[in-house]
Amino acid sequence: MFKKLIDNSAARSPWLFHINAGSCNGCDIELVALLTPRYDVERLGFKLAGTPRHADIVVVTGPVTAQSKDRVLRTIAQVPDPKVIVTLGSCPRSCNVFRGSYSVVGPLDKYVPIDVSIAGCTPKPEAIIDGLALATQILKEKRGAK
Amino acid sequence: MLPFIKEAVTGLFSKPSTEAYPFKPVEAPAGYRGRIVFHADQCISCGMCERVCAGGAITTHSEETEEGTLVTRRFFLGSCTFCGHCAAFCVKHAIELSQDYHMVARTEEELVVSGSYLKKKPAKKAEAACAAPEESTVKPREDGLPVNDTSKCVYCTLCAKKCPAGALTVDRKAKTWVLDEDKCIACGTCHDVCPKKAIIM
Amino acid sequence: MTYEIFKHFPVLAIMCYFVGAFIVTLAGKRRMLRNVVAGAVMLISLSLLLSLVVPVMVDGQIITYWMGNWEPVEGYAIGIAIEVDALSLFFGLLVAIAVALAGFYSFRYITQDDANGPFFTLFLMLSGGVMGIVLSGDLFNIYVMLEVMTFAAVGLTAFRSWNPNAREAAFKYLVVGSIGSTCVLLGTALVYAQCHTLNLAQISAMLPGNMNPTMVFAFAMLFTGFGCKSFMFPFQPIAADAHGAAPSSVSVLISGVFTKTGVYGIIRVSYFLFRTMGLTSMQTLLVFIGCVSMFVCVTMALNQHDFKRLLAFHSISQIGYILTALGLCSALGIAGGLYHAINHTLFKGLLFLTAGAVLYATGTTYLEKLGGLARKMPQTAALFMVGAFSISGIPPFNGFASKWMIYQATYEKAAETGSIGYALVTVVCVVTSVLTLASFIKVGQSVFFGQLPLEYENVKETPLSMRIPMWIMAALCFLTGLFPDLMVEYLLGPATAAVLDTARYIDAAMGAGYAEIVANSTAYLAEPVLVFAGTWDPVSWLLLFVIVMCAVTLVSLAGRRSRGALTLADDAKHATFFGGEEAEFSHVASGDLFWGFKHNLRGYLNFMSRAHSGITNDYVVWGVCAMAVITVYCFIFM
Amino acid sequence: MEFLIKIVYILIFPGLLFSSVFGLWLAGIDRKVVARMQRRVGPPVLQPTYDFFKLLGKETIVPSCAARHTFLIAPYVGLISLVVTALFIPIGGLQAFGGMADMVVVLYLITIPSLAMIFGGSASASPFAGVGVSRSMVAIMAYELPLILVLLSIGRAAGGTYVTFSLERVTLYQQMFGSFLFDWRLIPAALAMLLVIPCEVGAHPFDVGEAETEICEGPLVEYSGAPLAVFKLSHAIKMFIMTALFCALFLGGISTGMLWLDVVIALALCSVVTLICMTLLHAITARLKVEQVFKFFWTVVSGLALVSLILVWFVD
Repeated sequence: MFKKLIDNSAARSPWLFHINAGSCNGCDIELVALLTPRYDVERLGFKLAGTPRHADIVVVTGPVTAQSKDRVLRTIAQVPDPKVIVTLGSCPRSCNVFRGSYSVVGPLDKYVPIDVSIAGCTPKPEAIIDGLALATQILKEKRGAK
Repeated sequence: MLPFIKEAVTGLFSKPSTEAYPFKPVEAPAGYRGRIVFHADQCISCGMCERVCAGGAITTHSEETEEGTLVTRRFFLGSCTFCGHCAAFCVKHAIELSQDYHMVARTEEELVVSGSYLKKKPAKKAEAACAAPEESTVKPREDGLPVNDTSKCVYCTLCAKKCPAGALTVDRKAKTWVLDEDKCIACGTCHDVCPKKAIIM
Repeated sequence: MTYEIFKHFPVLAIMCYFVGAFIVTLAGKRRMLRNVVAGAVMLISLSLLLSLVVPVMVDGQIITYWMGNWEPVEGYAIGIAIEVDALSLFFGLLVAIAVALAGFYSFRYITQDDANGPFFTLFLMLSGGVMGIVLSGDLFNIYVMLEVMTFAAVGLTAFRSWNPNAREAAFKYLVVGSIGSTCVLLGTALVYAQCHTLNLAQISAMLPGNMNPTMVFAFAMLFTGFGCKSFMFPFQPIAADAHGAAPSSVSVLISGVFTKTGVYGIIRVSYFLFRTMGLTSMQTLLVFIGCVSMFVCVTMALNQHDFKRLLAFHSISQIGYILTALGLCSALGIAGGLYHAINHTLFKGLLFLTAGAVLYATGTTYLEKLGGLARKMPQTAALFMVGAFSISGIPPFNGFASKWMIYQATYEKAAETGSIGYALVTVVCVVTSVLTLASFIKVGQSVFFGQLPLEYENVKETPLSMRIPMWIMAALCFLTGLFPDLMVEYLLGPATAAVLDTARYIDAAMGAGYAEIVANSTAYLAEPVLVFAGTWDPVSWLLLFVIVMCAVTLVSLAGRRSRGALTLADDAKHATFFGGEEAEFSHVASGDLFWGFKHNLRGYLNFMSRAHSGITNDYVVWGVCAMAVITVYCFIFM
Repeated sequence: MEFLIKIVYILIFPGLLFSSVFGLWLAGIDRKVVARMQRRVGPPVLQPTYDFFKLLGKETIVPSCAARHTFLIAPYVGLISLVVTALFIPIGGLQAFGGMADMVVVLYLITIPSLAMIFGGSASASPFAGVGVSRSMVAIMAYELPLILVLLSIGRAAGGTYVTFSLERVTLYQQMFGSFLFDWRLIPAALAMLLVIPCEVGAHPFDVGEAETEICEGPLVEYSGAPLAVFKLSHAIKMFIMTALFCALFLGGISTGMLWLDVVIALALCSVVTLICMTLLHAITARLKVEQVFKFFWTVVSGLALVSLILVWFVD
């Protein structure tokens, strides 16, 4: 019963941690837009956490630049299990227009498996909500697998 | 302080301005550039889309079959900036950016839009080509002005559009390619932009 | 009398130390022998005093011992008396405990210093001097012991003579300490000129009510002198220097014991000899000095960068509490002050010993250099936390119980006198307590927590022989806080009664009825009955604590099974979250903590820092000014 | 029997179970109403409860350079002392452990949770935690001065010619002579107390120590899983305790004669006080800087409390 309670709660309270891996800030702003009264993801229990230790879902934006690579990987590693990695926008998925730049060492899936990718440049907030909902579902699956 | 308190209290008793999104679908506004829709049957394989794509999201894969070349055009949304250049440059309007924004995927494959079409071998033309193999070879003109190789030309009109002097007139329907030699400045733009390399200089 | 045998104990307790001091010298370089002798001396003295608890504290006897059997003749005390009432025994016990624990700690601690020989001689001289002061019934004897104590303390301060700071501190100490000694000597001489006796009991029978300008001056001198020994404001900078430079076990004595003799002297002077404590002006003076001492020193402590200097300022801050409480002249105030005195000895001793442990392990007490030691020295860190919680008055440790009594006393005094000033005193006490907490969080953050600097990677926990005295002190901190009822019944109650009941003290020395005949007034300065407006009952509180702790442990154990074992690996996952380079050392420096506080009070703090210039001349001027101000104040208001 | 009653007090009624449930509920309505004030829908009222249980199920990571035991024990110490504090505060006249030295005990006990957070954060060896520790401590220093002034004013007002430190007497006095909130001399003190509550709880605009966006939640930066859950629970219980303390100090005069009704009324009042001093402030203010917090409390708030103390002292 206790386990079920925890599982149910986990589905209702996914906390996000947002890493900017050299993004142009477009996706970052759209992510923050989710907290505005218009989209208000807090009603679904989402919350932007200040530190990876509190997070369930890691949202990565930006192609992984050479400078940010170590920090991104370190930070992702610091998120306690179970965790879901979400890429927001095209950059972390494929480096997008930054591909081939001397300073870009992405995409992210070279280093860690990506659970959910949200395409768009930048994605519409509704699409992000969709993506996060999918991430929550994966979170639930991961909990079950554990 | 007081105006803020007033604002807060009125906010408390007014209707929230939140969209009920996941429970109630929301349409993207007109002009939104979302998921790419590829009408493969209209594609003339000019390859313009691929060339203008900034993110390198479009790839083409061709496969020779008995009936002709099976061309598969692949749009990887994970690398797309949704700038709409490909659609704008597509003369056949084979590419369209829809208003569908639900581009969420667990795997890479879910983010790929692709379409294939069969480019038939030009059977009749081949006979004609057999009849006069030598004539079809177009040689460059000596004065440096462009020449059109009609066997390669698909009459996409790009050369006419790009010509800085307005020396070219191309008619898709009539399949004509006319050069106004007086206006031509022999800049070579048409040669450079021709997707089929049909213009020889 | 069945207690005949106990008569000899106090003098033996004092002599033990002095005899021990000389025997230890004979032991020379034989460390074992030296330790055995010193240990035996300290234990004998402690047990002698403990055996006096039953007759003095429980049965209310006052033990009088005339040296050489020179008993009073025709109402004049001509011999030297050792007189032990509950107050003396209270301080005596405190001294003996602190000396024993600091001594046992020193056995190992001092091995780092090459010069072993003179340490225990001086250490035992200091202890003997302090013991002599608190048990003595003779004013001049007190002066002599004060000098013995001061010079031993100066010697010990300069013990690490390779350290220029230590030599400088010893010099300052010597100079400013002489002001105090001079004042006491002058006061003693004047009193002798007036009363023709040096016996405390007889003076306190004759003097009160017969005040003349000479005696007012004598009082001001004695008060300043003992105040100097307790390092009250404005004598506090010396304490900071001396404590910072002396070996830690000596700092325990200087802070926990030496300053208490000053407090003891002030009690004897103002409650017994002159009985001036009944005057409102006198109460105001003492409370004012106490408040200023506690606030100034705690803010200075927040500014320090050295562990031991910080502790030194806290000593004076806590002395401020004690003086404030004693200045209230109510039973609850006196009890609270005395309670805080014993608590201060315990928790400050503990803190100095942990500082010593840190110094022993790392070779420095400079806050900016240290960090993260809790991983290497977990026990020391735990002990530090006990000490820090005690001094900050976190329940259920002892600091809370005594501070609670002090708040209660100050606020009751405010209600009694209708003066809002005393209510503000309560406020100052509470704020000081919070600032104390803040400065110990600073120490915790800079020394025991945070990142471990690379050079301390190989630091080891202190040896067991050093940890045992610390654990005993920690246990005492806990127990004295846990059983305030027993403390009040067996220690504080009798001591408070002794402070207020001078007539018994006089009679015990001079023969029954003497007080009634000679003294002008033997009325109590305040009702010697402790009245609590509420009761602080930590035992049931502890019960709660244990029960809830058990429940939480059970829950967390139950939860742990599902979570799996906690792994501890040195990988990215277990690194601290930080955006910078991986190996970057990023410890928040102690000076930068509490920036928000320092920024707002920068005017005051800068002024204070400049005032503590470190120049001996300045400090002497401060001392002399204090003496002048107190004298003038006494002349105006007495 | 008495022991059993004590156990019930500790574990169920004002103790662990009740204060957790009620605290989480308060935290929930706080979040909900803030959202509504900002014209959002807001999370469900049970959201803090969900968060709590979710965190229980998460992995607990102890950073490799942390002082392990302090890091893990600290949250529980904080929780325990909060539960114990709950027993000392009269809720609608019901005080589990009355007649003790309540006010000063409460004053000190409510600093322990913050202290636990400070030591726990400090033990995690994170530089963010270091900054958070510093800021939390400055916040404690800031609110302690006005808080003691408020308590002294109340103690004087309730004591008549005498003074008292007993919350029980404060409640009794109010039941006889009416609530202190309606005593004009104590209105500044009540205002000061309303400002002290958010600072003590660590709510906007005084949450300098746990600022998520600037210093990654300060002392909590390295916490995950169950210890974090306990800290979140402590935060919720603290809301309950501080508002209950306010109700006991200023609104203790409501007495219907029926204990259970009194308790219900007191709890309703707690919620109202939460709404006023935390939710409303949260909705309309932004976070202050740490030195601004300190300055604000030592000048404005302390000034208010001091005015009350002087009025209580000199005006009958």
